[in-house]
Parts: sequence; C-alpha cells; structure tokens
Amino acid sequence: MMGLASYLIISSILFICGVVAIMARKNIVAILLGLELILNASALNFIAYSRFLNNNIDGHIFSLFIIVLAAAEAAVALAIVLRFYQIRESVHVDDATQLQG
Amino acid sequence: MSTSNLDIYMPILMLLLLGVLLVVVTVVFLSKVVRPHNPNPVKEQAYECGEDPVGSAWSLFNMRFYVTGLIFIIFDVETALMFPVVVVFKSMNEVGLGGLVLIELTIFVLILAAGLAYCWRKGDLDWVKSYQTGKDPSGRPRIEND
Amino acid sequence: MDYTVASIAPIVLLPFLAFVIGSFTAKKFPKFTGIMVCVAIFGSFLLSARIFSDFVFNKFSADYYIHKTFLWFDLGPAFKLNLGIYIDQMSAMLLVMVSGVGFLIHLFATYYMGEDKRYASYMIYMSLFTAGMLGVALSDNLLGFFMFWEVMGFCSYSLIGFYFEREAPGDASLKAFMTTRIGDVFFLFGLLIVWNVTTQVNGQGSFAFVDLYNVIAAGGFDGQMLLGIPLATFAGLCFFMGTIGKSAQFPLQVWLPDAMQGPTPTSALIHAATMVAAGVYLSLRVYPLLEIGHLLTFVTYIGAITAFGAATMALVQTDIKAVLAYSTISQLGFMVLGVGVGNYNAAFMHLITHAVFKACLFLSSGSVIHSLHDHHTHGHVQEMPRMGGLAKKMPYTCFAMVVCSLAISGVPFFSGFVSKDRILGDALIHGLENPMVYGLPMFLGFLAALLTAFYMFRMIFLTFYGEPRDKELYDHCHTETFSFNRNLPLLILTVFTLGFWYSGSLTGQGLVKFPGVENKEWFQTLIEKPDDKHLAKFETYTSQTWGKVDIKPEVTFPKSHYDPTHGLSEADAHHAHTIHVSGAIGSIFIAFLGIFLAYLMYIRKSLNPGWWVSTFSGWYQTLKNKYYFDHFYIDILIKKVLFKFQDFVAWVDMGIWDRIFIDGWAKVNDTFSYWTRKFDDIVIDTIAVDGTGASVRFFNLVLRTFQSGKIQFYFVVIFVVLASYLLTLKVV
Amino acid sequence: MFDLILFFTSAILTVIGAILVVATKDIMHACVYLLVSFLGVSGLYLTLGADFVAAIQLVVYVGGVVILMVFAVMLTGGPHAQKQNKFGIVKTALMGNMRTYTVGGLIGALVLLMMVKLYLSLFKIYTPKELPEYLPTVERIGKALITDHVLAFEISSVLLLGALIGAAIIARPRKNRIN
Amino acid sequence: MTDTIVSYLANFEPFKSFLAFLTESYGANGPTIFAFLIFLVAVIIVVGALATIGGLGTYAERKISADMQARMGPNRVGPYGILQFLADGVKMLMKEDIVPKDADRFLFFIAPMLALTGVFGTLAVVPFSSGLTLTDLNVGVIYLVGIGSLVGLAVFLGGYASNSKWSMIGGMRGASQIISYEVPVVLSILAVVLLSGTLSFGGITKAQGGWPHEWFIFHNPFTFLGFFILFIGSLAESNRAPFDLPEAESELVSGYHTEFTGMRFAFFALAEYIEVFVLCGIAAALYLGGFQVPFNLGGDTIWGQLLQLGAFFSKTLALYYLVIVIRWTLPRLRVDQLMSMCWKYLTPIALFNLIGVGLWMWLFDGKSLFTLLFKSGAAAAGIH
Repeated sequence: MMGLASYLIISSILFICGVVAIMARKNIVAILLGLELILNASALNFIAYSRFLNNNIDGHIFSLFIIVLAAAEAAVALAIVLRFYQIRESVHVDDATQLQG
Repeated sequence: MSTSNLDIYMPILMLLLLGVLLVVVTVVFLSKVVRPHNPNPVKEQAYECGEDPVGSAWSLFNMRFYVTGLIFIIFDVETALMFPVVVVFKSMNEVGLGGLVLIELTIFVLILAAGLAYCWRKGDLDWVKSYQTGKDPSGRPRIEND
Repeated sequence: MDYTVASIAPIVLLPFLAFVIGSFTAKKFPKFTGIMVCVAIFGSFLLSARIFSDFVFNKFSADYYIHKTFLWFDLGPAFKLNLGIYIDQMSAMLLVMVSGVGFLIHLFATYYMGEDKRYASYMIYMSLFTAGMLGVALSDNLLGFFMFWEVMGFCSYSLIGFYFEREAPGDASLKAFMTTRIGDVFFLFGLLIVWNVTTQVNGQGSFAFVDLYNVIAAGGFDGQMLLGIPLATFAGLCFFMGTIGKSAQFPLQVWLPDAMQGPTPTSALIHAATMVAAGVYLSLRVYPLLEIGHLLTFVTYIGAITAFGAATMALVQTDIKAVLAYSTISQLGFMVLGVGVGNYNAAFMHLITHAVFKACLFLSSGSVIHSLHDHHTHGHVQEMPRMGGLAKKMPYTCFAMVVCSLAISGVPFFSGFVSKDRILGDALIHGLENPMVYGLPMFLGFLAALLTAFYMFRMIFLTFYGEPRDKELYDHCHTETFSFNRNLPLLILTVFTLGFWYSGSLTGQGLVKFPGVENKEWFQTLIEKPDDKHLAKFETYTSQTWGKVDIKPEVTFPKSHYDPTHGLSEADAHHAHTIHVSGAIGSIFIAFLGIFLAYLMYIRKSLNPGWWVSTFSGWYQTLKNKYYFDHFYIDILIKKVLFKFQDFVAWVDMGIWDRIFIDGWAKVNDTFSYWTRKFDDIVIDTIAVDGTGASVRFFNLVLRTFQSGKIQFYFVVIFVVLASYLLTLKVV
Repeated sequence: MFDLILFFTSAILTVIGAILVVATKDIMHACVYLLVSFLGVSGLYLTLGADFVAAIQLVVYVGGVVILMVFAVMLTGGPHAQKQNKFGIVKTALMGNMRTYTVGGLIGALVLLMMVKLYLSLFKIYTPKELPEYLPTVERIGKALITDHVLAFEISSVLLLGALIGAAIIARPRKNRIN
Repeated sequence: MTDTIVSYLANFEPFKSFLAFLTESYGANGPTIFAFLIFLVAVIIVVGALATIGGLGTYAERKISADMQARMGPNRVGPYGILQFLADGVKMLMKEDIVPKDADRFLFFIAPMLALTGVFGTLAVVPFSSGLTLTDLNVGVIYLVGIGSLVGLAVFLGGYASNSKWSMIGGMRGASQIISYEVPVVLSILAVVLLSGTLSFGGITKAQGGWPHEWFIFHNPFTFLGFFILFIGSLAESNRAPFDLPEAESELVSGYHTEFTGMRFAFFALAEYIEVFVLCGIAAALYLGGFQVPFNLGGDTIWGQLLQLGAFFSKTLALYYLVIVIRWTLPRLRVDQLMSMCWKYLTPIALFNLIGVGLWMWLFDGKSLFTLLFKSGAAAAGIH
C-alpha cells in the first residue's frame, strides 16, 4: 500500500504544474486552469493527511469546501474574464493592468 | 462476501478502460484494415449544405451560454453539499432531530432559491428577451442560433 | 441606593443625543425628531425625578450630597483639571424643575411650532438648550458651569433669531448675545481669581464649588488684596456680573425684552423659566464669596432697582409678551433682592415657583397669540389693545393665566405668595433694623409687589375680559378645544402654582399650618445657606471618583429637622416672626390693592388710564422708552465713546506702528531676501530640488517595475518572498 | 494488488494530465487534459478512502468546472484568439513562449525547493502507523455538516449566493456601454 | 460493506470453492484475482447485453415510428428485420473514416471516446437485480451523476472538434442543455435519497417494495411530482425528443455529430441509446421499485434473481417504450422554451419538492401516504 510520501509527491507535482501554468501562460483562462490545479493539490493534501495523520473527517470536509470554493471562484473569475474580453477584446493578462495604481 | 477494500472499484476502471479501448481499437487499428481511405479536398470540407464554408466555426458565442453554465455550477455545488445532509436526514429523523436538520436544509435551500429568484427577476433566465437590447459588444458578426 | 454614571449622566446625555441624532433626521423626519426630543427630555425628567424623590424623601438631610469627578486633562502637577457632578438638594430641585417644565414646554412647542417649516430644527435647539441647563445644574465646578452656560447662550442666540428671515429677531439675538457677553467676560475673570486662590491655598488649582467653599472656610481669601480692594470682593463682583448679564439685572437688562422676538415656547423655557434663573443660581452657588466680599448690600440694591424699574416699565406695555418679559425681569430682581437680604432658600424657592408660573404664563400667552391670526398681515397678533373678551373663546387658557397671575401677584394660597413674601419679610426686617441702608430697597420691593399685581391684572383684564376691541380678529379666533399638547401642559403647570407644594402650610409664613407635619416645610429644612456652620462639612471633604460608592447618608449626615427659630435666640426669633407676619399681612393688602386698582381702571373704568397718561406724559414717555437705556448704550456709550476710542487706536496702529516699524522691517527684509535668493538659486534649486527630481526619476524606474499591474510579476514577487521566508525558517 | 493498480493508474493520469495542461499549446486541449487530471485525482481520493469526496470531485469538476472553462474559452475568441490586441500591439504569445516558460520553470523550481524543505521536516516527525479500515464517509460527513460545521455549511450557501449574483451581474451584457 | 456481484456470487458453492482454490494458490491476492475474473466476465456480459439492447433500441425506434406512421419499417434483414441493427453496425464499420481538414484531430478522436466512456461508466452502478449489480457503491447516485456528465462534455467537444458551424451550434446547445437539466434531475434524486437515507441504488431499491403502493412514486404527493421531473429531465439529458435541439434535423442538419462518420458516429449513437436505457433504469430503480418483485419472490436464488431481472427490465423497457412514443408524438421545443422550462419550472418545483418531502418525513414520521390512509384505518378498526 502506498504511503503518505507518494501522495505528497503527486500533490507537489500538481502544485508545481499549477504554478508553472500561472507563470508561463498569458491567457487568463489558462491561468485559471493552473489555479484549479493548485486547489486540487491542496485538497489532495488534506485528504492524504486526514488518512495518514489523524484519520478524522475534518480533512474531507475541508476538501469539500475547497471544491465548493473552487467552483464559486471559477464562476466569478470566468465572468470577470468574459467581461474583460468584451471591453478590451483581449484575454491577454498583460492587458489587465488598469489597477496598477 | 462483502468487499470492503478497493476491489469494489474494479468494474468502474474496467468499464472506463473498455470504453477507451473500444474506440482506440476500432478507430485507430481496425480502420487501417477494413476501411477505404480516399481523401479529397471536397470530402474534407466542413458540411455546409454544399456551400464553401467561410471562416472558422470557432468564433464568438453568446454570453447566455455562460450564464447558464454559471447558474448550473452554483446549483451543482449546492446539491453536492446537500447530499451528505440529506443522507443523514432519515437517521436523524428517527432520533427526533429531523426538524433541526430540516430547518438547516431549508435555510440552505432558501438562500440559493433567493439567488435563483434574483436571476429570474433580472432576466438572466430568459433566453431571448434580455439579450436583444444592445449591440454585440465585440462588434463582430455573431452566430445567432435561435 | 447608589448612583452610578449610568443613572446620572443620561440626564444630560439624553437631550444631547436627541440633538445629535435630530441633526441628522431633522430634514427627512421632522415629526419623528420632535417626538424623539420630547421622549429624550421625558427620560431626563424621570431620572431627575428619581434623584429628587430620593433626596427629598429618603435622605432628608440638607448636608447630603453626591460628588463624583474624573480627570479631564493633566498638564502637570499643579494643573490638573477635573470635571464632575455635584448633586445636593438644590441641584436636585433644579434638575427636576428644568426637566419637568422643559418637558411640558417641549410638549407645548409641538403644538405651537407644529406647522412651522423648521419645526424639527427648533426642537433640536431646544433639546440642546435643555441639555445645557441640566449640565449647569449638575456641574460640580465653575468651569463646567461656564461651559454649559455658554451652550445655553448659544442656544438662546439661535432661538431668539429663529426667524432670522426678519430683521428684528436677528438684531435681537445679536443684542442678547453681546449683552450677556459682558457678564461672561467678568465671569471668566472670576474663574481666574478662583483658580489663583485655590492654587495658593491648596497647591492645586481647582474650580470645584467644594474646593471654593473649602478655601473660604479655611480663610483663603483673608487679607488678599488687589488694588487696595479685597480679592473676595473682586471675585464676587465678577461672578455677580455674570448674574447681571444672564439674569438681565440693572444695568444689563436691555436684552431680555428684545428676546421676545423668539418663538413663545423659547421665551417660556429660556427667557422666563430656566436660563435667566441660571444667573440667580450662580449667585446662590457663590453666595459665600458674596458674603465675605461684603457685596450683599450692593446685590440688594441691584435687585430692588431692577424689581421696581422693570415693574414700572411693565405698566405701559401693550404687547402681551412684553408685559411678561418685564415682569420676568422684575421677578428676577426679587430673587436677587432675596439673595441680597440673605434669605437664601426663599430666593431659590422664588426661582422655582417663578419658573413654574412664568412658564405657564408664557405658554398661555403663546396659546392666545397662536389662536389670534390677522388675515390682513398674515401674522399673529400680540397687541393687547386688539384683544379683549377672549375668556369665552379660550376657557382653559384663561383659567391657567388667571391662576398664574394670582400666583405672581402674591395672593395667598398660591406659590408666589409663599416665596415672594419671605423675601419681602426679610427685606422688612433688614429695613427696620437699618433704615439708612436697607430702607430704600425695602420700600422699592413693596412698591414693585404692588405694581406687579396691578400690571398682571391689567394684562388679564385687557386680554380676557371686557368687550372685544377688534371684532374681526375675535370672530376669526376659534373656540378652544382641549388638546394634550396645548392645554395639558398649562393645566399641569397650573396645579403646581399652589403654595402648599412648597411650604408646610397652606399659605406659607406659618399662618395656616398643617397639623403635626413640621417636616413638610421641606424647602426651609433642606436648602441651607452655606454659612460658616454649613461650610464646616467641607473641611473633611474627600472627593469621589466615578467608580467610588456614594457617601452613606445614614452614617455621615444627620437628618435635618425644621428649626422654627432659624438658629436665632428665642427673643430674636419671636421678633422676626412678628415682623414677618406683619409683612405678610401688608403684602396681602398690597396684592389685593393692586388687583383692585386694575379692576377699577379696566373693568369698572371708574379710573381713566388716559388721564394718567396725559397727566404724567413725561414719565409715560420715559417708561415707554425703557428709561432711555438703549439710547444711552447705543448713542452715547457706543457712538460717542467707543467709536472715538476706536479711531484713536486705529491712528496709533496705522500712523505710528505701520509707518515706522512695519515699513522699516520691510527694508531690512528686502536686503536679506536678495542674499537669500542667491543662496536659493545655487544651493536649493540646483542641488536639492533637481537632485530630488533625479532621485525620484530613479525610484520611479524601480517602483514602476513593481507596480506594473502585471499579475504574473506579482506572483513572482510573492513566490520569491515566500520562498525566502520559508527557506530561512527553521521548521522543526 | 488492485489498490496498487488503481493508485498507479490514477497517479499516472493525474501527473500526465497536469504536465500536459502546462505543456500543450492549445487551450482547449489543456481543458481536456485538466479533465484527465481531475479524473486521476478522483481515483486518488478513492485510494485514500474518500469515496464521497471523489464522487463530488467528479460531479463538480468534471461536470461543472471543465464545461464552464470550455464555454469561457469559446466566449473569449476560441483557441485561435488574436495575436494582437485592438490597438495593434503584438503581445507575448497567449499560451506562453520560451521566456515565460523559463520564468515559470524557475519559480517552479523554487516552489519545489520549498516543498522539499517542508516535507523533509515533516517526515522527521512523521511515523507511519497502522492504517484504518475503509469506512463509509457520507454519514460521517453529513453528521459533521449538521453539527460541528453547520455554520460553514450555511455560510457556504451565502458564498454561493454571492458568487451567483456577483457573476451574473458581471456577466450580464450592459445596455449603455461606455465608449 | 458494499454489495457487488462478486459478493453475491461468493455465496454459491462452486464459486466458493473456486475462491478457496485461488486463495490457496495465490495467497492474499486470491480474492482479488477471483474478483477480477468475475468482474471481467460480468462487465463483458453487461456491456454486450447493453450494446445489444442499444442496437435493438434503434430497431425498436424505427419499428414503432413506422407503426405510428402506418409504414412497414425495416423488414428485410432477419425475421421482421430484427437483424437490421447488425447490418447497420457492419456498414458503419466498413465506412470511410473522414476527418474534416480544419478539424481538431485530437479532440475529434477524444469526443466519441468520452461519450462512450461516460455511458459505460454509468453501467457500473445500475441495479439490474440484487445480485447482478456490478458494484453497488455507497455513493452510487453521485457517482452516476458525475460520470454521466462526461457525456455533456463529449457533446460539446464533438461539436467543437468538427470546426463546422452546424456542429458547433449543436455542441453548444447540447452542453448547456445537458448541464441545465442536471439540476432538476439531481434535486429530484435528492428527494428519494431523503426518503431512503442512502446513496446506493441497491439501498434505495430495497427501501421500496414490490407492490406499486410501496414504490416511492406513490409515497407522497411530492414524490409523485418528483418522478415526472426526473423523467422529463432524463429525456432532456439524453437529448431525446422533444428536447433534441442539439441534433435537430430540420435546423442543424445533424447537430454535433454532423461531421462524424463510420464508427465514430456509431459510438455516439450507441452511447445515446445506452444512456436512454440507463436513465430509464435509474428512474425505475429510484421511483418504481426497481428490481423488487411482489410476494417477496425475488430471493437470492437463481430464480429469484431472474424474477428480479424480469421486474427491472419490464419497468425499464416500459419507460423506454414511453420515451420512443413521446419522440414520435410531441413536437420539438424552442430553445427559449427549453431553458425557461428547466430554470423557471422544473428547478423551483424540484427545490420545493425536496423541502416538501423533508416536511412529510418529519410530520408523518416517514410513513407513506398509503400507510397513513389504509394501515392506520385498519389498525383503528382492529384488523391486523
């Protein structure tokens, strides 16, 4: 049976892939894909810890809320992206610098 | 024998693999053997009732598809959260806590129903009406499909 | 029963909060604002009534007090300022009077001002005023007293000039404000003297009344001289000038008649019942200072002159509110006379009784004025010659006004008789003992009492009885129907014009006594003059902070009992009683004489007022012109003296100071500025300014990179910082 | 035996999917690879005994988020979105180029470094213990949601309400657009 | 814990000895190998049976439509043309595999695969009988909903990959329609879960009885409504008429699979017909008592299992027949009617239903309407 380390390695790979996607992509939707990967990595970590460390249900509930949050975030973020596209005709992240301050 | 280990997921994996393999085998390998292959430019055109297609089909779509998806995902998540609560309702009802769970469930549902009511009121659920006013923001030709 | 901050502070804070909240709601919700103000003041009344009942029925000791202080600010070891509250029997009575009468007047104002377009702002000004007056009553020190006193001054100014669209109210408000300012300036000087003396004696300056009493009891003012005059005289005079200004005593009485330009509830609350009484209250509070400053004779003269002079002026007024205004000045003169002749509790009692019946009189006059509407000028009518016979139209108002007039005239069984005749009785004692000094004040006092009865009933007869002299006006006046905010306040106030609420007997003066209830003479028992015996208690005084428990009355303070001898010897007491009784009989006679004269003149018409006017036309003109005081102040004092002085000062300023010093200094500066500019060009501009610009450009380059708005760059920064933090962290 | 097969199948799906999400040049393909990765993560949840979370992962991600993503791709100009914005300025390629991948790789290496440090310190204190049986989780999650976590449960509905209304307002076409 | 076909078969003597043999030979891996072998056989049987049923479905559809329109229908291949579907299959296999020039070749390959995979995945939890359920997961309902939503994505990707306008429009419509109707479907499933307190299909079926009055559809008024919501939603989810907008022949040529030829098209069609069958089976299991047989005849014996299979298939096929009849009876909805039907009628009613079922459970202690009306009356009359 696989141990904690293998899950942590997988979640690390997921996380790093997410980070690289965020860094390397210029399409906002693609950046959001990377974000979903990161959220999945964290949810996976929660479940793994809850099985291997303390074996209670709280890790599951936390992952559940991460999934809920990810869905809500995706909905709102994509709405913003669409709105942005309507105004600027672009999904290029470097065009979204109006709030540079 | 009741199985309590991961073996219960075995048929799922099998079925999924079967689905994948069926397509791979028939489309990739079998097609080499039994099917003719005589491509020509007209055959490879997209079908538009005999006309030459103009431009790509991958162009802008209307926002209402997104709004539908948006409302769907919110309700999807809502039902996902409601599943465990609904499951325990019966056992809770048997020990007399049914009213409590029902109230929690009702509050949860009502809050989301309020969201649905808001979208209804603001016309987000109307497929046609609220989108007729105003030009297409992008100013490009848009595929109309209703 | 212990008092906490929560049970005392809301007395002031409720009306103040009503003012604050009302400031925001006045525009949008005027009705709500009015109701909120009334409720707030009723709340103050309930809290005050609790304190009052507690003091009168439970503690029953003249010495009992509550004193709580907190440190306001601290500017060093010798300069700590405390604020706080001081409640003794006198404050408790004043609190319940102000909040009670104030509540009724607010109630009436909802009727009187209800249709005004700035009704709500009127109500919140009134509320702020009430807060100020309650603060004065609660204040434990002269500084707090002064601050609240100024709040009242501001409200008085705003309310007199409430109809600022017209010229007269604006002028009147300015006049009132400036005139009382003279008294306030003297008050400030008094504050400085008190601070100075308390610092000398205690090593710690203070404005608190108890510290002042302490210093006086400890002889702190003994031997202190300024310009050859005792310092106590100076201080007392300064505070008494405050009284003169605020209570409209001679010679600063000119503002009060003009203050009648304000709406009638304003006149009732501020210029009859409470604010003007605050001046007398100040005199009562600093009474020991007046005593050791040997100012009482001066006070007596001021009071008597004011009482008589105002009464004479009231004789010839035709405006119903002007009559009441002069009668107010006159009654305030009686109070000051009471202070002067040393009848401490009678002066305070007259303050209370006068507040009740004068508020009622003003409200009644407001009721009359409000119902008399002139359809030609679209204004309300205040002139008595156009009234007459109104008793049939407004029976409740007429009843209230007649009862209150009986009270102010000094008819037995009413409160005015009880309080005024105690003052006159003491004046009589003093006058008989020392006719050279006190003879004139005594004589003027009795004469003023006679005139009071006369002009009050002149007003009653002219207004309510006889034939209607302006038929059209009379016909337009609606018959009065009972309404809770018009008549109820009047009738409630009327109930409290009865004498037995204030004295133990039906008439006062010990003529008809309730059997076996000596403690019912609670005014006499509970309000004690702060003389040497009384001041002694402050020598062991320790101040309480807010958190401390109140002093237990059963432990520290013996229960007070009525002392029929007033601390005099048997023979002296008998003598005093005899004179008092004869004085009382005399004043009863005088009161009925005044009423009878008025009856003869205005009902029977057997004496013709016109004959008197034409015979004494010189006197009539003098009275009409208010003894030419306004003429004196404006034409002579201001135009001849102050303007000349101003011209002289201007000449000094512009001719001498400007020419020589200012222009000469300009030359010096020109030279200096030349060299400065050289320095500026080279050092500042080139090196500092341009250098700064260059450095800003440099930092701009750096910061622009960081503030590019490109979110991926932010991510890079976040991850780098996070990584550097985590990599330096020692986790396990 | 089968648990190993399930684990490795899922892990390979997850990792390959995630890497392809980063590597592919076509955003629509990236969405499909993301789906593959999600399916793999769901399988990993199964091997961890979290059957309910795995099922929810399927419902929400596979059925919801991925569809929403491909919709969004179609509504923002499809996979062949323009190479230059409306001012005619040519930008970095939408799906990244050599430079952005270099930056991403460096940051990824940095994150890897952090994780190595953290996990090494974690494994210093972690001692493997007897693993519990696989128990059904739905009832336990349900009981926790209506007792300990009831506030979070109700608040999450408010969150969803906010997300729904907010996103609907943002996504709604406006009648008078500026410019 | 979880009932599977393995756990059912392990009760029988030959299998038990086979399991013992495997355990003896392979140690701890024995049961897994046993399970693997049985699952493999069962999966192939189920898929084969369902593929056949799907194929027969096309035949049945043509026959029934022909009947309703007074035509003959297929009648050449085999008796009454019953082997027509096999001929069609062979023809599909032989057809040229055309991929449009501008298409996304990768997704063009993936889309039918996803559709087939999604539909096959749902087969794992369909309760054919108490024994013949491949695996009766604890979270079977959610699993079915989740894996079934792959089909929606497949429809979209199929439309997208073709890079043809008809396909694209069909795919967009199809995806948004499928996801929209998932909400009322899931909500009406939740009502059943509320009644039975379990998420496994076997558990839900066993909470009902063999007689119609013991079915959840007649449990209370709310569930009666809920069944129709589920049925209508299932129709829409499987893109059946009157909700067949994604592949509306008269406006979109053939919708999202316009450009698909040969086996790729065959997989889409197969997936659709199996999905219809599965959804009918789900509706039957959730609301119509599933495999429950009256008089408790459906035991663990072979005959009991056969009776259960019969009960399940008769209910499912009745619904299947209803679906086909509806297709040839009702006209197609407009797209705005489709959306307003989902969001303005079905979803609010389903939400209301859910709370209503909860209230019923709470007020009447989980008793059904029939129990309340007759059992309590009988108890009052002294009859037991």
